[in-house]
Amino acid sequence: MAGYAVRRLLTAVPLLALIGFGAFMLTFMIPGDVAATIAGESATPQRIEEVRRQLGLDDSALTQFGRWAGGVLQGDLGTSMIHRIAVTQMIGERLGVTVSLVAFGLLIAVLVGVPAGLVAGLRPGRWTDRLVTVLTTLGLAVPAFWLATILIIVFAINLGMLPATGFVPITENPLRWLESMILPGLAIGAASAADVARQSRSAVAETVGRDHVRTSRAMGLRPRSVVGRHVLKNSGIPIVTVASLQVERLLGAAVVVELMFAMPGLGQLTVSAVRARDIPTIQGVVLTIAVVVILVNLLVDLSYAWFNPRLRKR
Amino acid sequence: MTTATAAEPELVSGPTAGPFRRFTRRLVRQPLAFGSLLVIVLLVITALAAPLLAPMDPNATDLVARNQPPGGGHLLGTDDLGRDLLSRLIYGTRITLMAPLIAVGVGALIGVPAGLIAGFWGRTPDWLLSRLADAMLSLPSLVLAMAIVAARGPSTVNAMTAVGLAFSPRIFRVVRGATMSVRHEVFIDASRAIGCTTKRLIAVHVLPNVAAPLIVQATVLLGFGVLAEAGLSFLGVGVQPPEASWGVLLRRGFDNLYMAPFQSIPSGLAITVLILAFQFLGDGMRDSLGKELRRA
Amino acid sequence: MPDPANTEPSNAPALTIEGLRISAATEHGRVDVVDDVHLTLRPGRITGLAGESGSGKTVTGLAVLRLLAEPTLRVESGRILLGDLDLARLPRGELRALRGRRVSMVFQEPMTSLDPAFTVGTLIGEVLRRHLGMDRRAARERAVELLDRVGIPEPEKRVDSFPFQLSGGMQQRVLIAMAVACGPDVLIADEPTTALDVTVQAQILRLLRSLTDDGMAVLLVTHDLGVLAEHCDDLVVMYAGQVVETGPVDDVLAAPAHPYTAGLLAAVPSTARRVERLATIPGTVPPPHLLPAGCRFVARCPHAAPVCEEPVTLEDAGGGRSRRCARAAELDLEGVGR
Amino acid sequence: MSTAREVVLRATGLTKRFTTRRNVLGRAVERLTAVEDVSFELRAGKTLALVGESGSGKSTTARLVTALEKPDAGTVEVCGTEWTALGRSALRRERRRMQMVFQDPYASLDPTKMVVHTVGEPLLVHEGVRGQERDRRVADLLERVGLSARHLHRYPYEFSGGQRQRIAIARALAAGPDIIVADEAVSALDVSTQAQVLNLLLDLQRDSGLAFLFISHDLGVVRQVADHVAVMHRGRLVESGPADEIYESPREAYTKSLLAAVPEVSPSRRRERAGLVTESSTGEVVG
Amino acid sequence: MAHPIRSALAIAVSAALVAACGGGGGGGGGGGGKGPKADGTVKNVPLASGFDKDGEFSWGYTIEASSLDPHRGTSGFDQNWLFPVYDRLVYAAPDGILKPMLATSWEAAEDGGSVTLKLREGVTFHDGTPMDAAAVKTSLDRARDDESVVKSDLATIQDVTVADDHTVRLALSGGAGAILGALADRAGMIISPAAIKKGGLDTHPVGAGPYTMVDHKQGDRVDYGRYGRYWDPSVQRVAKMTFRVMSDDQTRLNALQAGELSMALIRQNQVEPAQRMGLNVLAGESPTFYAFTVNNARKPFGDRKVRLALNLAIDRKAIGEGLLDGFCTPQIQPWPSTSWAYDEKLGAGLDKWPHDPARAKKLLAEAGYPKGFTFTALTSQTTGIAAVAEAVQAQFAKVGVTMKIKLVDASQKTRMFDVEKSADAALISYSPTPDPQGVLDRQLLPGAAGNPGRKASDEVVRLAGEAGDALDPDDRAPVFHKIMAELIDYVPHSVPICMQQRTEAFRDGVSGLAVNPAGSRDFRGVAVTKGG
Repeated sequence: MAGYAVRRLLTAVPLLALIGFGAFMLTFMIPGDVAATIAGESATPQRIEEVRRQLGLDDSALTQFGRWAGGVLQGDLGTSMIHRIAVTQMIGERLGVTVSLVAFGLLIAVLVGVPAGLVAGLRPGRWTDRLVTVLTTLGLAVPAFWLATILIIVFAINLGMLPATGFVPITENPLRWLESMILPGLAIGAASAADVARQSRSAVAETVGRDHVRTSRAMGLRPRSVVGRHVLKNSGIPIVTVASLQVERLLGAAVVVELMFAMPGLGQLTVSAVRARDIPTIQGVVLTIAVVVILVNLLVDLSYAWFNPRLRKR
Repeated sequence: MTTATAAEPELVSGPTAGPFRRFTRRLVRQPLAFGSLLVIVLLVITALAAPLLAPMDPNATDLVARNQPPGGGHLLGTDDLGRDLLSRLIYGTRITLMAPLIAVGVGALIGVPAGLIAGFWGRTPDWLLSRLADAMLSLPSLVLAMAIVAARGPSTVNAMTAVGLAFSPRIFRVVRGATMSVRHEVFIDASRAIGCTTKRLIAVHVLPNVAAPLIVQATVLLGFGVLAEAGLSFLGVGVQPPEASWGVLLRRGFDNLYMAPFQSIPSGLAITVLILAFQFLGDGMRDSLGKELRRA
Repeated sequence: MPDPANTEPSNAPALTIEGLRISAATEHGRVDVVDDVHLTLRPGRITGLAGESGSGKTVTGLAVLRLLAEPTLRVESGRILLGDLDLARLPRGELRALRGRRVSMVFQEPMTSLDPAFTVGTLIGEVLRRHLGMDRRAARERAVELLDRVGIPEPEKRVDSFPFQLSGGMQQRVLIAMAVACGPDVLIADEPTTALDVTVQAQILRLLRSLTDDGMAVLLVTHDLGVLAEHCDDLVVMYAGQVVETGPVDDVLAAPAHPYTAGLLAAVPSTARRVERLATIPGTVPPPHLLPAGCRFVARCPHAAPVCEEPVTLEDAGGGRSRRCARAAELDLEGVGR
Repeated sequence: MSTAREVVLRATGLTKRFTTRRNVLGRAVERLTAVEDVSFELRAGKTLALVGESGSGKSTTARLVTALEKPDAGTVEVCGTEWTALGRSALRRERRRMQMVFQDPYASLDPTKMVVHTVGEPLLVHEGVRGQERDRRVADLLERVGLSARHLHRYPYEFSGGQRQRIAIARALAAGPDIIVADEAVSALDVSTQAQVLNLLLDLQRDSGLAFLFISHDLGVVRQVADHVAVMHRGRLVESGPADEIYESPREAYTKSLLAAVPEVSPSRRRERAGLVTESSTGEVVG
Repeated sequence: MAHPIRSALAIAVSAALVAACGGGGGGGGGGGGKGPKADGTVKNVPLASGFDKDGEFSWGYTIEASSLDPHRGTSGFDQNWLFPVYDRLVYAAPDGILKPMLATSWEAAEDGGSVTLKLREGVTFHDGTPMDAAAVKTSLDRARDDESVVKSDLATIQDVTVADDHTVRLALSGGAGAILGALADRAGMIISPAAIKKGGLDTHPVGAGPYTMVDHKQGDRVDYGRYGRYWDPSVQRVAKMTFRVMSDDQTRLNALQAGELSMALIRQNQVEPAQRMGLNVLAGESPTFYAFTVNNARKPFGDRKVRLALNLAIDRKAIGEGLLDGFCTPQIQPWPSTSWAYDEKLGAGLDKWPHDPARAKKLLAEAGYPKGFTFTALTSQTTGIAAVAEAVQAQFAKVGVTMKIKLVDASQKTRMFDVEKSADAALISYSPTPDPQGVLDRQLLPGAAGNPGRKASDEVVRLAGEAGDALDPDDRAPVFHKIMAELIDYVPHSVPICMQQRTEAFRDGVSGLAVNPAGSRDFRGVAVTKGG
């Protein structure tokens, strides 16, 4: 098992390099560069050229990438050209927001999606199944910004139960953190809950038909343990896989939800960094997201072994 | 010379129809899928005949008659520049239908061959392509879109090509999984024993058996494509004014939510119906592929 | 080897099936797949249920424990008596308490019938704790004893291994251990050895025999006439959803009363000598939606006569034998000899 | 067609090992020997049966002979050409000489293809036959296996197990082979259908002098088709010889225990065979 | 189970309706263009009597501070975040007149070659160091060094000399009046010398203003606390202030309604809904204006007839009063009516450049474009400007001119339009400078960044030099009027469309507010009554 984890981590290193290089080249292709923003609106073209030279933006793409990669190897992600603050610090401040948002969204996706999928999958074709199918399709159809506003208007403004904007770090005040997470979590989690429900439904429907579930029913086990132990554990792998896929979707949706709830997260940072062509910040964010995605995928793969002992004993 | 011909029970009279005709006959019998097919065909007609159907010029502004409620001269009211919302919705059908098709098309163009190769050969090509897919998935699609659009100019086609790139890892994974399960089927060995070339094996035997899961994933992604286009247009990377897609209408209507709350309803409903249609059509197609595929 | 003298059933039947009819929803609408089935299982005896695929033998087996896939398959009429309880009418909760406790079942594909995600000990323990309320430690001890009882070497070690670490034969033994864990009165074995090798098959069937010696009644569903001949006490032959012949094994084999039984016996390729041409039963089994009104074997029966066009019932012929053939009395069918 | 009595298939010293565990770096550390030094000959118009339990290596041997797997050692010679030495495209051309029929009728036919395409594939691949010409020749082939032209434009799901196996046989005949490798070809069928298909195979052999390599675990079936029998156990060839000799007076203990375990329908035959075992009874190996 | 499609539609409709009625009192009744002057908005809010001494004031703004270092921040809007912490030498009061702050008085030498400033006594920075002439010199020199973003604002200062402990003399190469305006903005923010030496000014500002920075979360908020030893306690009417970044217009209204903000910037088209929600709206002239700018070095735009034709094709009234609900005053002068440079006689000037499509077509024909021509204009994505661009696009279409719009972000516009000069035109929202001179330096003069074509009328260039020298606004006003007349005749490359009104929404209980003519937000003296 450990060997498998080590091997996966070793493969992560070239992957990160590939992603870093890919992101750098992509941003490089976008015309307009950070010098124009740094020099300020009133700057004359000469001033902008001067800034370009200072920042070394005239060098070839490869040399700039080399410089950046060199820094990364020593653990220094460089400083943001716009805010002149270390990228690591900027990401550090905002990572908490996006991680809690994605975690909350994932929690809702799993807590709502899996049971819905279970109910639908256990009795395919029945009305419960059709209801879940329609709701999941709607969940996938409603854009995040629409759902966010409806939630704000109903719960924050009219009922005043939950805050309409803002983020309170969990370290500061866990209760207020929870309150500030509910609405954005729902807004971001809905589409993911729909996707998880859809996939769990087909996974459960397939598992229910398997021979060993019939055996456990033939042995007179109560439905609770037949479903809870035998059906769920064997449909674990597809459900966990779809849950891990949600991380990428949630990171994407975070941009809109952070905007609607005025939460300073990585989503917002990405948009403003890309607009200002602040390359070190973009690279920092891309690498952070990549590390999160790779770790999640690794955890998911390791969980496969728990679900299917055959993988563990290989 | 031949053995005694066994008394066969009379099979279905006449040769069974070609695959396509039987597929459509089954599809038509499912109300939900057939309804969705009708909706989509209707939309395609609307897109093609937009100039005839639209009551006014979609881009004609009337800054006096801004944010009009439905009724009066404008069936669905006007937007913040006084343009007739019904006409813009009708003209918007073109981009709204074209965008997801391009995205899924590009995604399939990359994802399907890669998935077939990774699924059929396995080992190093599979390992390499899977890691590449992981890398693609972790690149924020926003950076991807802006880079491509910046390099080749902002337009719906370029923006949706970027979305297609972001879709390709998802299609790759589905095709790879399906190919892997088909590769171990006995009829593959049978054809290999006959002397088929690998190319023919994949094209003639693997691809058709991979079609079912691929179609379902494609229709799901079509739904996502509609939303992705709206998101990118909002960031200025997608469709350029004065044209508009439903997504743009929804987002613009939404920004006027407090001014004119009814403005985002028509485009919102239209998008929801379109996505529902894609989803149910996908489910219907999967179910109507029939027994001959489900065995595989 | 069954004791030929013990033909008369001395004690009360463990399980009786009377007039069972089961329908299935198919492309051609709802049709009967099992019709007018009568069956009696006696303690300490193995009853063989023979028939080709599509004859309804497996569906009959599943019906006893009401494991039929509800919406598609449905018991239309008939009674399944376990002592004085009619399993067909029992409320779901009570039936569930009986499954694995008084009536158990084992299946054909041992490889897929055990949950791959749990150890063998846990699987057996689960049945014990559900029905006998044992705590975890006692259940594990009992599981080790059961594994030993079904002939698995080093049971203390094997109790913690996973199904995929065992051979097909071993997995079938675990299934049997689970099934007999609570000492049920009746065990239904649906093609238990079909997926196993000949040598392993013989061992499993001997194990079933030893379990009947403790008083359990076994219904052995199989299409392999060799297995039936060698390991069963009584024989029930089904064709196209109906019972066509019953009786003690040796009597039926020696002098089959129904042409289908005779045809089957002739078609079995024997290892004795090579024949010029194998005897076959021409044609195929009629599908459920195209069943003839009269005898369902008429299209393929060499002795068919006009009388066979009329509906025919399962008549008792004494000596524990019965058959569903209008011309049974006048036919003298060739068996396989004592 | 090759002349009678000439050796059409010769396997010498076939060996195949599979890797069961790899260490952290991916190097193989644990290997399982599936087939060890197996050699045999098959003459034109004759049937050689490979018998053994599951895991005995008989199916792997079949895949080695038909070049679906590469052997670690040993050679396969078909009608004088050494297949194990051929390049990919040369091998593909030679394949028409030896065709296969598989066990599971439901899995060996491509569900998305009509019968006419499946059976016609060898004609297309080797002779480029298409359209009307193909339809006609496929119809003839279907007649030869007891089906009819009505079945040309049907899909596999519309047929019973027995009918599908006939279609598989028609496909095997299409390329005009000298040898047909039948890997458990009738094991999945009911007794009556099994008998019909076996009779078909025997007729085909008598009419066109086909040689059969018949792989099966069912000793009853083998008795009815085999001229020669080779018994395999744990990857090795335990005993081989004419069918009557193997059945009447088996030499090896394993062969005897195999024969003893076969459930016999007739009581008399059973008593006869029981005698065989008591002479040299073997310890009961728990399978 | 009702037919799935019907039930799905029902759900979608009800969801949207909830949004509608929830959105403040019933849908419908939007209403087309209204009268020019919105009713119910106020220009200022006099100080309420019983304001809460320990109250908290929170404000929602759209753009985060690029840096809290006045001399390094790249964004032209950083000053809003810096006013509470940094006192300037002088400050622009609501009535537009520069008032004493750290400098109590100032006078220019006869020949205009220098200005002497008297400094307030007894003032200390937040880190305790005293504020004296030496500190001012250190700060001004830093504002003029090569790395400083505001270097060009102080270009005319040759040298800064300390006359005595509380007097500083600035040697100038001319434009005494303009320099005072600059000292009211970021260039004039005096930073504690000790803090400059210590560094970290990007995130830890140390000034002499009424509030110290208590906490700063990049891209989210800045919290300010009252500075105990400030020289004018009367303006420190709230104990704590919080400025928050909310770039989405919708979110700011939601926050106001939910009571999480006391005040917030809103778009012109949000004024009416804000009032419907029971919020008050502060609206007043600001020097920010929407402008249509071309590169007059590129082919068709070099010809004055073409520039005039395009000018006449633009319907400023329809955009100002129609599209922007009357919160953008249609006019041709590039400075607001509240500014002393505004020529009252000329007024809006719509008679000089009226909306006359027929004449525009005739002019285009004369210039050789009977069937019009096609060109591409850049504009940014923020909702405000994009809508104006589309309106102008439609108006040009009426005279046969096809304007393609390319949505780009700010840095790309600067690169393509100003540096590479690869774009034909741009629709911009010109950001304010405290002094009208800024419009000339940054937009209209040949050397200006906003003039890629590098061409302007020589007369305007001459007058611009003269306008900068005088110190007293009354002397500079007539020169600006002459410049405006010349611009009308020459038809410059950049023409205003309408002068935006600054619109802010605030809850009841907030008082002591006024619209700042310089267009920025100085909440000096804001107060909040209890329960506000």
